[in-house]
Amino acid sequence: MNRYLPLVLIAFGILAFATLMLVIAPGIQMAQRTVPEGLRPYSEQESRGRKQYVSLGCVYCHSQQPRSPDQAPDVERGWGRPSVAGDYVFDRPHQLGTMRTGPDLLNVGVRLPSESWHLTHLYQPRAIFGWSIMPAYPYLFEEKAEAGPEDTVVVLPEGFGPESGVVVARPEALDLTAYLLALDRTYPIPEDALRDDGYARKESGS
Amino acid sequence: MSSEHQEDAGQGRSAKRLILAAGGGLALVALGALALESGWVPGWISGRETVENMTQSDYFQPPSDADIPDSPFGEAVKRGRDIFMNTSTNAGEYVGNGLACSNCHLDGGRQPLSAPMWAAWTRYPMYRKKNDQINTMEDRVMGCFTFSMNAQHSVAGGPPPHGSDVYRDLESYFYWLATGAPTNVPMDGNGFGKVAKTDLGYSPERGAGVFAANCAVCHGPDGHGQTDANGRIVFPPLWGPNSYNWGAGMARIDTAAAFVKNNMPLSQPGKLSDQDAWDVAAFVNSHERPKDARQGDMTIEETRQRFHDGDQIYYGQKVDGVLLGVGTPDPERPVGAPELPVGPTPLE
Amino acid sequence: MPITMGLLLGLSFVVSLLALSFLIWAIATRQFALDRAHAATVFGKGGADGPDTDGTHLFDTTGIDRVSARPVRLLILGAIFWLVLGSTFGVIASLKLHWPDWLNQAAPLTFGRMRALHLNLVAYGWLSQIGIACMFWILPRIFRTPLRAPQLPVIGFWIWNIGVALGALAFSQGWTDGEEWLEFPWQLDTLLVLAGVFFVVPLVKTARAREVDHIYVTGWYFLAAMVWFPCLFFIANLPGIHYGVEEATVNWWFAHNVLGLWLTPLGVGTAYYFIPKIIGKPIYSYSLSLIGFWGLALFYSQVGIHHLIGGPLPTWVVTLSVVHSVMMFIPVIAVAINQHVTVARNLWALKESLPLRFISFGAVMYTLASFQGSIEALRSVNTITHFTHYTVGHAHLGAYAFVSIVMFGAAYHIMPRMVGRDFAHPGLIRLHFWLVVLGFAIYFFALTIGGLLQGLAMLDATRSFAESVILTKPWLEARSVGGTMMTLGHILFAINVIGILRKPRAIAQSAVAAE
Amino acid sequence: MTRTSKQTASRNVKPGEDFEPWESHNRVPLLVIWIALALGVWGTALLFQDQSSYSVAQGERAADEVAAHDAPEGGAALFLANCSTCHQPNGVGVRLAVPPLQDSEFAKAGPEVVAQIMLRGIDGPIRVKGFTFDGHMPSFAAALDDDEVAQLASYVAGRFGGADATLGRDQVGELRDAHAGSGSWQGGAELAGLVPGLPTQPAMPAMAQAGPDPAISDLIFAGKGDVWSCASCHGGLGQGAESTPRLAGLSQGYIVKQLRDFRAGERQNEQMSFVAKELSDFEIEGVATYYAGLRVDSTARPALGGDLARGERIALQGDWSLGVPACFSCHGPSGFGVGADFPALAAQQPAYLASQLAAWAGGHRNNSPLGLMDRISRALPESDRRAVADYLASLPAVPAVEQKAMARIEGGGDEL
Repeated sequence: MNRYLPLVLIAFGILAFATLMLVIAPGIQMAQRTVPEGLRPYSEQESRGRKQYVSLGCVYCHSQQPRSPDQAPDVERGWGRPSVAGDYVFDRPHQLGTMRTGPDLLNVGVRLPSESWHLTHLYQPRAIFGWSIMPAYPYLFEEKAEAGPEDTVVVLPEGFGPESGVVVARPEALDLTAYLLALDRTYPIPEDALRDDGYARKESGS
Repeated sequence: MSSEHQEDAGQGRSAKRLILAAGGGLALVALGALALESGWVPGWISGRETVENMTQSDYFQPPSDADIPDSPFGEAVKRGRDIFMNTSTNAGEYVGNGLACSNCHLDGGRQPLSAPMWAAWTRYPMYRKKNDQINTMEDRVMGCFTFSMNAQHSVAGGPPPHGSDVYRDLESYFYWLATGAPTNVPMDGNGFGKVAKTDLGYSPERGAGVFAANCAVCHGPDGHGQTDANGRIVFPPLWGPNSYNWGAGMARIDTAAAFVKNNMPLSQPGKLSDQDAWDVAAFVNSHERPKDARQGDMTIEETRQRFHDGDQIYYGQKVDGVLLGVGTPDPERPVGAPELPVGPTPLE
Repeated sequence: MPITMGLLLGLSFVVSLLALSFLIWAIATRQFALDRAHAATVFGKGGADGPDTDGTHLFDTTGIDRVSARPVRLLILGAIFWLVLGSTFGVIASLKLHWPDWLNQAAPLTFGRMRALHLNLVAYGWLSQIGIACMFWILPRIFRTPLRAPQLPVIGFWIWNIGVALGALAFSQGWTDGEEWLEFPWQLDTLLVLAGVFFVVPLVKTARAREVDHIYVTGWYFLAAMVWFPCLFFIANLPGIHYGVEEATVNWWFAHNVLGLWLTPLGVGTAYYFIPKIIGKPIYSYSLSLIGFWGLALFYSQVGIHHLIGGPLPTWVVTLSVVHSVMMFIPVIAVAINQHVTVARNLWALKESLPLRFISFGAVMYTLASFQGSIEALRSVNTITHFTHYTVGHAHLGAYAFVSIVMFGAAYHIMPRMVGRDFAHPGLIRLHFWLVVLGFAIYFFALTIGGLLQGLAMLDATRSFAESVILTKPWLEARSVGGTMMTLGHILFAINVIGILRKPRAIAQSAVAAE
Repeated sequence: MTRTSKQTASRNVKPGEDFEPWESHNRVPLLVIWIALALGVWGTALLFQDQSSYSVAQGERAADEVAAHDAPEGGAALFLANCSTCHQPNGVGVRLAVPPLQDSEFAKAGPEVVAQIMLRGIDGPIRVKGFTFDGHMPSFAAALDDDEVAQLASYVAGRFGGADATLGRDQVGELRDAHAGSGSWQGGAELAGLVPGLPTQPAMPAMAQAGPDPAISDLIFAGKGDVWSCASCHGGLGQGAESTPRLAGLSQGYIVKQLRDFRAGERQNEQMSFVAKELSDFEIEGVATYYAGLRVDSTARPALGGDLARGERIALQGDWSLGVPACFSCHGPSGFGVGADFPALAAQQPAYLASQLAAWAGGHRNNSPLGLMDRISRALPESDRRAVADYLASLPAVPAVEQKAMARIEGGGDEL
């Protein structure tokens, strides 16, 4: 341990090996798998909504990776089948998330297909769930005295709307909602689909 | 190291102890976690599977359906089971009401204290006061058809004749259910059990309340049962023309009370108090139902003296000023008879 | 395919194991053993027989520190600025979790952006910068030669800080790369890379010009980190080539390696220097530190994917990371024995030296954080703790209780020696220590308990999701209390550091080292 | 180690500034090596263990794939799985309720007719072998694929009608296309056009199937004032998805009770409470009537990884060792539902069913009559809850019908 170059080279070599194992090999493996037939790219509006989702940092509270029923009751909560690598090929940047301060959203478009519901919930989550700790997003909406013909009015229960006039959704809110409604990974998966099978129960083989 | 211990033994020792204790603690935690991971100790994933164990292991355990042998005998057992579960279809011409064997003998004749067939099988032939003679199992099942299924009102007009395949198949099923059961020994869980007599006795008036609160949701507010979309009976009628007749054991208040206490509401045995069980049994059995098959030309009073003497039954008594035992009026044509002059019977 | 992958997995683990066995064999057979005279070149005029114990504090006897002082001072100041700012954002984010309608009127104030600001400012603004400061302070000292090209790190400092400031501004306005730990837009990342060049070049030059043959263990950690971090940062930020789950593996390979191969070497290296430095006695075992260092390199580099356990990526990668996470026990135990035994044999020093108190506390937290991390990576445990606040507690145990607190101690030790005068408010140091330790204890236990309860609730299908949210609320409130205490401590820290720089005071020589 | 003695003796003397740390030469503790060794062994073992779960999961995935897309186990097995709960294993039907297949005019008409009945289902009176049945047969179009329909139809026609002809999957595909969207057969009267020489079939009773009130229709499809529309979550035809329940074919009484319970706070669900408290009794009944009368193919598929065989056992026989009676003993054979208190289960969304069972077990839902479901759900372990939800999701959708009382049989069944 007296020489500078060997030390640095071996350190570099080890990292290169780790990169091969953790990044390159799985990357190659995933690239070889079939993309599920039911998966479609995001539309332009949905992509704009996805940018909103990313920039508002939704990922810090919402995961997008339902786990297998062998591990956790995610499917029972309506979060959808366990996701596989192929479900994410159109996702840049990925939004898998590591927190569930809020529920998983990978299939929220199936579970909660109502645009109207999402607009209410984004404007003020506590209008629907009193216990919710999700931030409200009032800046995605604007208050108007009267809704114009093109405007999407947000349905709000007593006490959550402005004292007079209506709340209408800005394009950002509509985009974000469009993205949420597009979150649907309920199509069947190809047989060679990849996911972490470390929880598959051996005894369930019978 | 040794020099250090000598010089500052106290400090060295306490430092060593500290390190060992902390390290040991961490090592234990780590070991526990590794053991858990390797599945050597039950974890929360498998822990989610454990539920309160409600197995009635004190009772005899009949074999499960999967064990029915693949043989001519097994075929008979299966036929018997099908008759037992769906009597009005698989022995339909002998059924004069809306009931099946499994309505009273729950879980396909397996459930203890709902007259399980594995316990009944080993008790026959036996003497029965009901007809004052030695009864074979066939005689006994014939009685069920006659009274509980009200066979008089069926297409055939009576129970299956002696020697019928219906008996063969049913008895094969019972025999198989009793696989491994001791012969000639009264078994725990046989019959419907007993309900202790209560100080208040029983009263149909109180029973009406119990019925409305606990029974009407399934058996209907009028006690006539409920059907599914296709008109198929799901909840059996408890009185009226489609229920068991006055000669059935269930028409007796003590029998019905025991059945109710130990089996009803379905999946919640023991929910009703003894008093409620008596009262609701009285309420159910204070309604008119098909007449006793044995009445023949006798009057109700004669029938009562001959067949119901000493029984806890409303037969021949007046409830609310109405004499019971007259029997429900026969529908215009027997249940299940074809509309057109002749049709093939569903069986065979 | 499964067979190939299984082989690959086995291969990787076997390689790690072989490397470790080789190392142990080499140590056991004294392949690496240095003779004592060889090692003695490290020592100053105290000679091979022991440190100089004449009891005087001659600042900068060799002229080494004078050269590094300027960049180090700038880096420490910059780091403290981002620390105070970053932890304030942290407190705001924490408060927003239980006061969701507070500060809600504009997008930059939303939780998602506050949290990202907090993470990036403390990771890149504070931790990285203070760590680099320690490098610039320690490496010339253990190489016994003045820093080469000392004007470069000053330029690097400005580029780095402008990069951090612009990055923060960018994603508070919604311009982000959108991955945890990698929020800075890649265009701005180039600034950090550029700054990195300005940092690495002088250090490499110094290393090559060193006047001792042997590189002390701190040097291994620092030199390796200088290789690792740029590689990580560069690969992870390459625009346009990562997508979907592959991007997620890159994300967590990076995010965990930032901790394991950047912040950890900085923290461990610093502790390896200051613990024996302050105590005045050698570290326990040379051979153990070899296992500690190479074990870290071998195992820590492959643990990142344990952030995606149960996720949509190949089983074998996950298992690989799980196994390597557990193997981390080995280097951690090695480092723990080396550092804790040294301190435990000299408990008196904890009473004497406040910087050592910080550093030693941090070192213990490294052991705990690594143990917790190894156990948390087990599938059975991870099933509960994944997706919960528990992991946030764990992250703070590593990045805060270990690295940050070691760095506090380092700064407290460096500053007086650098400026040649005592702290203006020595009493505040003690207060700082207790504020951050108690604050952190509240923070950590609140999140750990709350997170476990949350995880158990989420695993139980009979409990609604709402329950898992509601039951964490009191724990989140407690976390805000702890976080606020820590932030207060940081303000005291800032006051002290600014104080010592601004207010010249007569040197009270005997008081300096002990505080 | 004489060096240390010098230091400890002078411990209160501070180390000098020019001291640089160094390392002593203590041996590596043997313990560390042992730990390293043990962890190495453990890691290798774990690799093997995970390898096996990997193959289990791969196997299951492949099996799912086979089950979903390839040929099933043949007509006899399909018959037992899909038909026998109603038509009985021997095809004799249920007297007064389910028409026999054995020697029936329709089975004799050949597999093509059978397939067309299976694809569309029947709603309306039908006379088979001299008996009249008020037929409500679900459509199997969504539950079975072409190949399965072909095999099953050939089997039924062959075994019960003595037909020699068999049907191919392509022919079924054509039939499916031809009949797509045409709804169920309106009783024997409509089928008479398909099967020549059929005995006189009973006439369809006049159906007073007027569309819903415009106000109700608005509510369902556009929402009103402060509430979202029903259709926006439950789907235009009430199919539901994931944890949003299927409403089509639930009995009117059941929907009314649930909406009232939401309104009164006796059933908890923030979103439905929010909606229900805006609804008048008239609206509740209108909505319920609309959904009760809908006949929609199933969109539910087993999705929870439940053991279908176990689920079938619980649904058909119960597990009395847990004190759990068969689902069908109360919810009706085939899960068609009974009355207002026992909703239809067939084709319900599995995530919804499992979440409700879990809610009962956890005490979050408690509006079940007599607490029946509370007790049963608590007795079922988590895997059973998933198994039974998955099994029920595999069943064909409930035919939409108004419930009939027992009175029919009482009256001698003269309308049968």
